[in-house]
Amino acid sequence: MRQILTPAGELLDDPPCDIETTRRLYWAMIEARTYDRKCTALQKQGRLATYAPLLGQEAAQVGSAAALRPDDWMVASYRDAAAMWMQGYGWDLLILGRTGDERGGSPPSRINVLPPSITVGAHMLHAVGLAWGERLQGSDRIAMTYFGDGATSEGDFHEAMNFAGVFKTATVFLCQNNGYAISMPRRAQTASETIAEKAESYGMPGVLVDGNDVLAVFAAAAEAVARARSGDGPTLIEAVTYRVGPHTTNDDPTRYRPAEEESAARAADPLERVRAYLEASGAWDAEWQQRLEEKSAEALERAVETAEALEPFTRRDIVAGVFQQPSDALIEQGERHGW
Amino acid sequence: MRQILTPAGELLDDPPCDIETTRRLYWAMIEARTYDRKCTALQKQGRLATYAPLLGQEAAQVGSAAALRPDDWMVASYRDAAAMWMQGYGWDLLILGRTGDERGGSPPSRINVLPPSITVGAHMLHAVGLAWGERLQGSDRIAMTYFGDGATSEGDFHEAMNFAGVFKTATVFLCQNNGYAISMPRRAQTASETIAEKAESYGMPGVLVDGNDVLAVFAAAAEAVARARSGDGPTLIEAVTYRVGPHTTNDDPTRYRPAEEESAARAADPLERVRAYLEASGAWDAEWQQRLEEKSAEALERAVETAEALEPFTRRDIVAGVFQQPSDALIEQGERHGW
Amino acid sequence: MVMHTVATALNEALALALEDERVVLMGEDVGKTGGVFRISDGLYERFGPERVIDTPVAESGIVGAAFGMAVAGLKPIVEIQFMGFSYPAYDQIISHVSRIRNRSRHRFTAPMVIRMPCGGGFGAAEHHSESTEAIYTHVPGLKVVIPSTPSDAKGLLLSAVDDPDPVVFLEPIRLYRSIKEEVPDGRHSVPIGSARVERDGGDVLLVSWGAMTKETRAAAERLSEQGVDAAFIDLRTLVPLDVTTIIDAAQAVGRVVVISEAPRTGGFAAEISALVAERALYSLQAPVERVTGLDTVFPLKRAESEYLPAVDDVMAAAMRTLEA
Amino acid sequence: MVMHTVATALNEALALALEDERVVLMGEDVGKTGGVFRISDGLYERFGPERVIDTPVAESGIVGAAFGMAVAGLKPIVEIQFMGFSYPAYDQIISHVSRIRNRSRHRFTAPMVIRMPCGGGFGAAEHHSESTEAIYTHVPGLKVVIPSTPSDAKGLLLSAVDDPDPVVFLEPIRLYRSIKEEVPDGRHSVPIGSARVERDGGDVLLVSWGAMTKETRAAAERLSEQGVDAAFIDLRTLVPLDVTTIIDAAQAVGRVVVISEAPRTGGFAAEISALVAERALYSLQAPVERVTGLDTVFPLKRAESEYLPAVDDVMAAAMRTLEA
Ligand SMILES: Cc1ncc(C[n+]2csc(CCOP(=O)(O)OP(=O)(O)O)c2C)c(N)n1
Ligand SMILES: Cc1ncc(C[n+]2csc(CCOP(=O)(O)OP(=O)(O)O)c2C)c(N)n1
Ligand SMILES: [Mg+2]
Ligand SMILES: [Mg+2]
Repeated sequence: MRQILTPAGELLDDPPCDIETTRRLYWAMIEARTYDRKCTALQKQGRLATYAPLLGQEAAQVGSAAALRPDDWMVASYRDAAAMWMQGYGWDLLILGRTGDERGGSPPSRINVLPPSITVGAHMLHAVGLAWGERLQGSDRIAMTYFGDGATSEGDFHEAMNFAGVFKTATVFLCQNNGYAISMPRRAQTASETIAEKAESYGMPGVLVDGNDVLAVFAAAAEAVARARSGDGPTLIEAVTYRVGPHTTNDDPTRYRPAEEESAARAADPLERVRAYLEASGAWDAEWQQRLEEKSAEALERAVETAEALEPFTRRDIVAGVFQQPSDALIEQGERHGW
Repeated sequence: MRQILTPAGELLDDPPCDIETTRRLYWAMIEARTYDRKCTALQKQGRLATYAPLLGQEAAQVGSAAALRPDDWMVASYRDAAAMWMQGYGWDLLILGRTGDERGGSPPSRINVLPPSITVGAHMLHAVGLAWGERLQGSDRIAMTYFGDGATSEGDFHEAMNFAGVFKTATVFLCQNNGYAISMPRRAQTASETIAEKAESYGMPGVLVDGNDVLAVFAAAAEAVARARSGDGPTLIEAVTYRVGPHTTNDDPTRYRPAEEESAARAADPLERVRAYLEASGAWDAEWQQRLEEKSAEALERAVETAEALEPFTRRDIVAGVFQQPSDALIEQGERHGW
Repeated sequence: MVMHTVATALNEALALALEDERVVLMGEDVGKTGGVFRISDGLYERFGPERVIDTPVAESGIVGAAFGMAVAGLKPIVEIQFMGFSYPAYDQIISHVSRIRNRSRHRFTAPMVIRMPCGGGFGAAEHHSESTEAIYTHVPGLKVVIPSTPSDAKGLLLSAVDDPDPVVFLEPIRLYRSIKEEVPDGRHSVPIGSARVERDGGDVLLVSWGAMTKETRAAAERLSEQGVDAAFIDLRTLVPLDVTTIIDAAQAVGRVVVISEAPRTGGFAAEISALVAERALYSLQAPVERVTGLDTVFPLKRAESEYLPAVDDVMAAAMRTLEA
Repeated sequence: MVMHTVATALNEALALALEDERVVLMGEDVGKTGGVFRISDGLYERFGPERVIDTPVAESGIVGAAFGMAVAGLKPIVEIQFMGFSYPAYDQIISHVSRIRNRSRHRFTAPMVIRMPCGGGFGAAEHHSESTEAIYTHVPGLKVVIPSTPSDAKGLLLSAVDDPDPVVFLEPIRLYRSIKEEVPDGRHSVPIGSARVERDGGDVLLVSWGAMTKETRAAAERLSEQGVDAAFIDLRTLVPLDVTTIIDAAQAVGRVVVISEAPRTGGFAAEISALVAERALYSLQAPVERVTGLDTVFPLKRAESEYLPAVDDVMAAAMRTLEA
């Protein structure tokens, strides 16, 4: 398993980026955590629909997304807000989506990030087609797709990996193995040792990386992205991390996992590791930390305001989303108050 | 690639069975070829619906099925008549099915062979469930499933292999890699070197075997069956063979493959290899060959007669197949002549 | 008789069913957690991991493997976590589960129950609020059942498990915990294929199923307050359909409203509307009214009430039939 | 104008469509062999393997990857080898292809055509004779088109490729080579959403689509020999439905027969029957008749004529409406 920073923040290998970049990654992880805390709180207040916390997965998401070019495609899932935000999808839209509003799925036109996939499995194929479609149009945009350990059990994972291998699409498959698919531990999902090794079946490289080490994830992703962009085809990255929170705000993990496991994971905090490294490098102090936290808190506060200020989503809006030009029958449905 | 008999019929390794058994395997291969010729001829005469020839795959089917116990489950596909017949599914029923008659799907109650699967991919899961169901009922029956190289591209292959690996079901996955999925050559289907190696992703052994070598196939299958029966879980066997005929009687292979490839494969006849070995062992002569051919021809003749003698399949029969007890509405549909 | 919600009635039915050794329950998170709706709560502890099986996230795999088990002689009960996640298993259901009996002329059969929580109205994420019963009712070889009361939930689930044919068993999420009633103890069973006449009435006939029975019932009550005597049939089984009960009532009343949560075009409400007009034409005093969801994706939390038919919609449709 | 069968008309339409660089054609065996029905014959040679793509056997993969291509700005035309093999792709179609526009409020769209040969009557193996249009017509966000003549095949396919929304394009196998007619040259297009009134008539209205137009046409001719003046509408597009044309004709004629090859329960014929009775009740002189396939699996070769509605069945139904 590739690692650059030990859990104590010691460097094991050459870092893939300079200290200034590492500071930016650290800031992004703080934003991510602030978002996660905010959403968990809003959900408790009934202001969000069900929420799937990303707590503990900040390094995996921030480190990998940092390897992308701004115009690259990202196809991620319900737990990947930090990765999407890295690629330009605003917190306000992410929160808007979580309030239960379709308009949260509509990023500005320069942002090539699909709305988060709620189905498990299907979206990996979309990243194959996106990269393929870009190539056929002469572009060198690549597509990165995020999915969990559980998603690798779906048939669509297989078809996506196989198509990517056969057609050598510029797709990076980023699996966050966070230990669980809801209640199913990784060991019970598949009999292979690792998920990374499944890449071989598709003639592509598989990389196992410490998903709580933002530098290792960044390094692995940067290599995979470069490979894809240069036409050498897809890569599967397994970032081993842990879902510190519940599956969603509806879930009760005490039903299926020992509390010690959770507290051990909490102790191995991916943020703390970077902080320690930055501090040892003379690039961290408590004041800066406080400024980052305040800035993030403010940013999130504004995002919530923006999301909640939106006018109601009406029946007419519902009807208007189905086709480019709704049929007469459909317009009629939108305009009637009741049948 | 495991091989016991060279294409010239020389022994490379200890044979898995005695000469008498080998003679029986040879006889079965002749039956299979006779069936195949008969069906191709009947189809030309318009007496069968579309037919998918098994020519060239006799060793793969006969050798593998020979490893089963008579009560084991078999879940095979449209090209696997020889395997099914080995497991007790009569030629008459196989032909009846090919005439386009549902009654061909109904073997006698002691025969645990499902009617041939026409969909590509789905049926492998059935073999997982059958083996699992047997175990839960305390039985040591295993399930062997037959599928092609092309079928490994389907998501259901992945889900079947993954379930088998996780739940350690007594399932033998027998892939006949005959080089093509209709017009798609094996290389274009997946970027892995072999199909056998895909087994690793599921924590099960994968075995690569010369599918035109009936002894090697028998040996590999017997080991996999023993492993499954003893509770050690599933195995994937890739039997490398060649589809000498067209995909089906509707297909024209000259559109997608060189004639030389076909003639080379014809020369490497799986029957000839066993014949030469038996002859060298003093267990073959021309007279015996002739008797086998006559016997097989007669058996097939009788099977055709039986199949064609059946009374017509009526509207009432169609309706009667849907549920154990058809609803009143359904019975009414069956009894009306026209609406 | 004990007081039950639909959820606890289903839990009890599952426990009773599992007393038969041939029954297994399988699906995503049905075991240790007792299912995301806790319908199988306690069953893993009671019947063990071999009988109450947590599976990987692979719907086609779950249904396909359960199919094999059924052919081998078991009676699997499969839980698909939400109806919207049944689509990856659609091929297994339509191509194999529903057809093996016909394909083998009764030699092999797949008696199994495929449970799916369905319907919207609880503020869920996309795909969690589906009412696509029409893609199952059109498949020959499948029975489709959708209880709306605790008693029916228990009785129909037990009948489904006993049925020799595969049953798609739809569980309206909105009703899991919203009604309580006394439910007969033990192996109480409700026959598949019979509709339940919840209310007689001579002015207008309301026909619905699933979660929409709630709005329908409320509409019937409010109509009655306004002096309109509404009959109300809860279909309970969609296939095989209790045609006689529906048509007899339609002929007697002459005015019919069909209420369904699914999108309008090609929904099962179309089948009911068509049947009524084909078989009761000469009794009809007014066109059949369909009160349905929109021909749109089911909206997210903020706007779902804009999609779902409301009590007022049902009442307005009933009034239209009376004014026609 | 050149004489074309449906098959050659489709081939020409594909060639014309591929002149736009954004169009790709993909599917199992569509390239080197030109497809199992040879609909894409010669296109691989002409446009090359990057634009006419032979894929592995993986329907969900094909549709899912094509979806990504469409979002990236291409206009993929997907061939599913037979409609019965579209089910493994059903989740991609219903959960993603049909919904991305709504999910992203028009920011991302998936303009693509999913071609599927459909219907029975040519002695095929199981799964090769499906008429499950109802599982697509019920899905918001999909258009569903089914031409039955060479001209319509060409014109509708070109319209489908130009359409900004995903189109399920059904090709009745039985008609691929059974009719020839003159087809306009070049970029001839037929609008999606308009039915074709093939025949006017005042006694009874026949409504059908796909392969059943053949039996319907024959029935209309034979009825006319018997002095019955039958109107005949070929729907051509099922979604969005040309309600006005159907209802106007139904109101004018007062007697309606709907003919469809699909199983009866919940088929698209139910939607037509329901609509007609709901919107034209006061004009109806007789109950709407549905002439459909059985609620059974489509039978194999030996018995398929026992399943398929025949000319006589259509005529008998027409006569019943006249005698009512
Ligand atoms: C097709 C499908 N099946 C089931 C679900 C329900 N579900 C939502 S998340 C989840 C577990 C996914 O686990 P994993 O892929 O490891 O991602 P994680 O939630 O751990 O991030 C399941 C089963 C779904 N959303 N889609
Ligand atoms: C789900 C599905 N998709 C497509 C088809 C059409 N089809 C029939 S056979 C075949 C190729 C299968 O190739 P392979 O698995 O290698 O088996 P082989 O025919 O070579 O024995 C295809 C695409 C099908 N029957 N089922
Ligand atoms: Mg996970
Ligand atoms: Mg093959």
